[in-house]
Amino acid sequence: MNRTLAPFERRTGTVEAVEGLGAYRRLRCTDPGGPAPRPGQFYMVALAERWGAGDDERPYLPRAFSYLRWADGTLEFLLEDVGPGTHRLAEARPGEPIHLLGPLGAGFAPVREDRRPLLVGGGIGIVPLLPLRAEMEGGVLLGFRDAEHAVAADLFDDPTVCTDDGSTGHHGLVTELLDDRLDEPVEVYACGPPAMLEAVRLMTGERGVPAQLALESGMACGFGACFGCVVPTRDGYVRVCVDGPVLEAAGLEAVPAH
Amino acid sequence: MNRTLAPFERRTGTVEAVEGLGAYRRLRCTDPGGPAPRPGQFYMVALAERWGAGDDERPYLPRAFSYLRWADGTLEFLLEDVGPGTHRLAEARPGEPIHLLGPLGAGFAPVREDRRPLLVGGGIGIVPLLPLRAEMEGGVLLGFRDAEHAVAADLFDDPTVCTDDGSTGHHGLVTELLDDRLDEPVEVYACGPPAMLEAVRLMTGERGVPAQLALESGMACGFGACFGCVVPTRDGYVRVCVDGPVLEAAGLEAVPAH
Amino acid sequence: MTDLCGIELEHPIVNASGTWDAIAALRAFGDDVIERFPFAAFVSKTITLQPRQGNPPPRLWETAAGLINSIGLPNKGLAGYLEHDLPVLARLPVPLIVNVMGFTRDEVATLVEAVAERDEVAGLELNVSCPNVESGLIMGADPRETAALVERVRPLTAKPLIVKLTPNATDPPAVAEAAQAAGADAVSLVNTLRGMALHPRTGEPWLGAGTGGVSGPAIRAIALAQVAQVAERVSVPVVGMGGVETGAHARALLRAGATAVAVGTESFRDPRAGARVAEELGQLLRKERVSAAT
Amino acid sequence: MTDLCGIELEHPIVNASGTWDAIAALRAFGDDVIERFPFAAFVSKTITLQPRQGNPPPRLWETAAGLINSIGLPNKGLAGYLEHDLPVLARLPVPLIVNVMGFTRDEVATLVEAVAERDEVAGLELNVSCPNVESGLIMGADPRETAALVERVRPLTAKPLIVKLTPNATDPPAVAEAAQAAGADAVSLVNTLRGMALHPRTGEPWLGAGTGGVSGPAIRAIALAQVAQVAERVSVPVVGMGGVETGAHARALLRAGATAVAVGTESFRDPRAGARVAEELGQLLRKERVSAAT
Ligand SMILES: Cc1cc2nc3c(=O)[nH]c(=O)nc-3n(C[C@H](O)[C@H](O)[C@H](O)COP(=O)(O)OP(=O)(O)OC[C@H]3O[C@@H](n4cnc5c(N)ncnc54)[C@H](O)[C@@H]3O)c2cc1C
Ligand SMILES: Cc1cc2nc3c(=O)[nH]c(=O)nc-3n(C[C@H](O)[C@H](O)[C@H](O)COP(=O)(O)OP(=O)(O)OC[C@H]3O[C@@H](n4cnc5c(N)ncnc54)[C@H](O)[C@@H]3O)c2cc1C
Ligand SMILES: Cc1cc2nc3c(=O)[nH]c(=O)nc-3n(C[C@H](O)[C@H](O)[C@H](O)COP(=O)(O)O)c2cc1C
Ligand SMILES: Cc1cc2nc3c(=O)[nH]c(=O)nc-3n(C[C@H](O)[C@H](O)[C@H](O)COP(=O)(O)O)c2cc1C
Ligand code: FES
Ligand code: FES
Repeated sequence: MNRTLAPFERRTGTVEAVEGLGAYRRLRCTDPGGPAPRPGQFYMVALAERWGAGDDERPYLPRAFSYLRWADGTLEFLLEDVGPGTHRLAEARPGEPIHLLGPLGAGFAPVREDRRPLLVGGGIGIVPLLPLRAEMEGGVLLGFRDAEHAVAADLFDDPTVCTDDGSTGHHGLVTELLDDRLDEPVEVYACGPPAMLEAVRLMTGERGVPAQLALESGMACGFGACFGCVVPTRDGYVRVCVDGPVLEAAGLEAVPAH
Repeated sequence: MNRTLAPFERRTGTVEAVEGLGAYRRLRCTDPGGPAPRPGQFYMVALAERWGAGDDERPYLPRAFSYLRWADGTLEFLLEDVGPGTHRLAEARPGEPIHLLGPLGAGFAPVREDRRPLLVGGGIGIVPLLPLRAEMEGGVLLGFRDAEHAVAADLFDDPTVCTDDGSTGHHGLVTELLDDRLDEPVEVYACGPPAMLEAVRLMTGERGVPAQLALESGMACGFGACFGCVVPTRDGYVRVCVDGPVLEAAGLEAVPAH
Repeated sequence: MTDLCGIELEHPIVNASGTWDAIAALRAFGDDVIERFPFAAFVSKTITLQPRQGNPPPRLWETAAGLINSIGLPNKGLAGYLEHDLPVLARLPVPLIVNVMGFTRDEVATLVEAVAERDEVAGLELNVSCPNVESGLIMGADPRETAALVERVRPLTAKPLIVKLTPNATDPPAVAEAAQAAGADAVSLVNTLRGMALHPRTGEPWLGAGTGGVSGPAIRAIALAQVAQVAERVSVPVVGMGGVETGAHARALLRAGATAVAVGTESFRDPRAGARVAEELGQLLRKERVSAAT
Repeated sequence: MTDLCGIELEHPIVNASGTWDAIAALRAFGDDVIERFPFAAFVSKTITLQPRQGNPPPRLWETAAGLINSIGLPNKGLAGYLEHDLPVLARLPVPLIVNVMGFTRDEVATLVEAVAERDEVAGLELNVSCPNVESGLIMGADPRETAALVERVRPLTAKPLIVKLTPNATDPPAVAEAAQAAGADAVSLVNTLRGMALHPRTGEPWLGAGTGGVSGPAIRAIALAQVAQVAERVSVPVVGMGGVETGAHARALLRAGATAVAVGTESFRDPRAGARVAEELGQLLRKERVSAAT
């Protein structure tokens, strides 16, 4: 089963630590009474105080984050500071109350018969792959902008790493590494920026390789209430927060750029 | 002259310290390039970061504060936490950038011929009396809710203090102490809650004693732009921020409760 | 107990249409949703005669203290709703109010008739914030249009009809009066205010549909003014909404003349916001009664 | 250089009427106000035929990311303005646009005629956000009312006439079209949105006037949508305003079709906000030109 039900309650944990990890920030907080999530699930997160008053008086709504680690009573997130919400979280101080809703959505499905899992991550998209890796043996291909971002690869044991600028690991895109592996009997588990996921969708489609993509989408609620997070699939729009975030590549019309 | 012109610029100082003083908080900050204010003048103050996201997503506008002390390059304010703006300021951390506009408004006028100044303050309204006291000899009557608030009286040397609950000093209202002094040739300089100032206005009016009242009013701009801070006078509404905050009691129709 | 034009409510707090999907919530949270349902009534998202996919994404934009959405009323259509959703919603422990919208009066009539005859349905809310494709006028912005619509559907059911007003109108109180005169049992307001945002990089409209509707704290003061003005002019109950986050905000709408209060966007920040607001409101009202008594 | 229907502006940023009092600023800041004037034109606060005291206080309420005001157009009246204010405002280094409002068409005509004949005046802005005491209709909410007003005053002056639209209307683009057809040289929008707040303790309306107008970031997305819709429908220049705090916000309004942008409430937080916004806007436009060239 790839979906743990969330407690029907926005609960309040406490920030324990926020540290840098290369270009990213790692936030650890308590998760009082939260159940064990399944790899690929996510949480809606907001700080309880001073959530707002950033650029353009934002953030207002909570933000969605995959979990990096979960151990009884403690959650870890990895953040990339791209706007007022992630910026506020990146600045959180130990002791601050933090709102948590989750685990939400449908995570990764077990690997298909006679196939080996191949985990493919790009940038901050590596996050859901870490708990997944703990559950299944298989190759790990990680792509980053540069060496500073690639520091996060150290979270995995022996991943194959590449960077856009060649400052560390292979010089090139992770999808190039993936291309060489698609003749093997693999099932791809991918998460990363839209352009990368779209490339993975097309490549695996052509080569008839099954792929599960963990998508991102602008979210307001995270539990199916707003219908705001939809992506186009072969049977119409589906809500990434309840029907995903992990979706079969074969079912998607496209991975939207937003 | 009771009005120092403000630099035509919202300038940004740095919070140096915020500490408790009885029930109040004292905030010290740098005032880069700010001129020496006149007693009774005020500043529009806002923290440069995270100004907002308190109760009802406020504060949004800057807040008006009399200055407690000014010494070349350094400003001190005394704050009572009554809402989101004063709450945020009371929590300010040393090193935080702080927006300052001022000094604004018209301060206290010199004492009239053949009269001795008598300073009368209630609660947080004692603030503008401290710099005034440094400029003129004369009695100081201060009223507070209780002993915890009355701690702020220590800022003055030998004031006469009273509290509503008698927990320190005389038991009663400061206006009762004032009543005993109105046969003397005094000129009253008063600042405090509306009810107190209204009482002072009526008492001094009956006894023909001149009184200058430092008023408060909800303000948006502080420099005459919004017409929001008006109080009724014998010649119509006047803007507390540019025609006041210090106004002759004799000219007022009433001291509004808001 | 609150009586909303014949619908009995445990407390005055309901959900705003389109901001809470009980069926999706069951998938995310399980049966706790039924055991601890946060609202005194459930108002379904707007349903239309034909199924709708809704607007192309992106559908959301966060603005200062608010949200702009261009969801575009995706829904299974009348038949799909009656067959798939209604049986599930019937499990909820609260009265069910079904929100419907049509692009012609006949469409609305068909919807009202088909929905009202179902026993699971306690009342209907007419979403009149869309253009009448025949007249081109926004039904809910024009008193005559609104009156004509309500007159058309009023005879079709004895169940409570709530007309949901749009704030994008010159004179909402006049529209409310027209709705009442035509037989509406209650009015609800405000719907979202027309808003827009541009892509931070390209400068093109951000929302797939170009413009959307603003909700949340940003519209609270505007909603309160419209609720007060409408409540002053009509005698039927008013359901007030717009930016409600706390019991104090709900209290203000009740003071302004509302009988019930709907919580919308705040539920996106806290799925049980409705229960919290109801709890806070109850405490406020108790405090007031005490201090009034003493 | 920006050409606003014949009025030459150093840059596209002006002040919103009623949010900047140059005469009071001179008292607070001295002659620096003239030497470093923050706007490309000065738009005066609305003047009426007779002097007005304005509304009883309190006149201000801070709301989520915004302000509600019920100032009530206090002003010295036409004669007082011409005698006392105009000579001082003539000292400003920028074009002067005088905003006028009347309760009848004749009143507006008298104001327009008397103001337009003064050489110090570069243009006029008609505030039509008030009821016509004859028809009872909000002049600026009704296309016919607006047209009739503009037709009445258009012949009285060759100087630019800017019609300031109210957002509290069903169809602002229709009002803008009517104003253009009747001879308006430009339109400006948005004015404040009707809003309300209650006293936190008593629960009575907080504002002395009961209701007021909402401005600031809370209305930014609503203003952008209305400016875009109006600009699409008229060919005359549009002055866009509503919640502008930064150059990026001004840029969005220009993209939406505005020729100039007015800064209002943000000036209360920073008296030189106009200059800052103009500076930020200039940098953005330069950056865009560079990246377009390469
Ligand atoms: C299921 C899921 C899992 C995720 N996991 C992670 C994770 O593990 N780590 C992580 O760092 N991130 C993760 N994200 C992404 C994260 O949610 C976003 O980066 C975050 O919401 C950005 O919020 P912000 O306020 O920082 O920036 P915003 O400015 O809100 O968002 C940045 C982007 O959103 C758009 N944008 C800009 N302004 C607005 C606006 N006003 N309204 C709406 N959109 C706007 C722009 O495209 C901008 O580039 C995940 C997202 C999803 C859906
Ligand atoms: C000239 C002058 C000098 C001053 N000097 C000092 C000083 O030295 N020290 C000091 O502590 N204070 C001083 N004040 C008062 C200070 O400005 C106010 O206490 C402050 O603005 C309150 O802001 P807030 O956000 O903390 O609370 P708010 O909630 O903004 O204000 C508290 C009061 O304002 C009203 N109110 C509540 N909500 C709102 C709302 N949404 N919008 C508008 N009003 C609301 C209520 O009556 C409430 O009791 C001075 C005021 C003036 C005008
Ligand atoms: C994402 C979203 C979807 C909505 N969908 C509907 C809808 O389907 N039908 C309807 O009548 N109102 C709809 N609304 C409007 C809300 O019911 C409500 O009128 C509005 O959001 C104001 O309340 P709030 O500020 O508490 O959100 C929607 C609002 C939002 C934010
Ligand atoms: C305190 C205040 C006073 C105003 N007075 C006037 C006025 O006299 N005439 C007018 O046409 N608009 C007046 N306005 C409206 C502004 O000109 C502007 O249209 C509105 O505030 C939106 O812009 P903003 O969000 O940048 O403030 C006033 C606005 C405020 C906040
Ligand atoms: S985020 Fe609201 S439905 Fe998916
Ligand atoms: S505070 Fe704006 S005029 Fe006084």
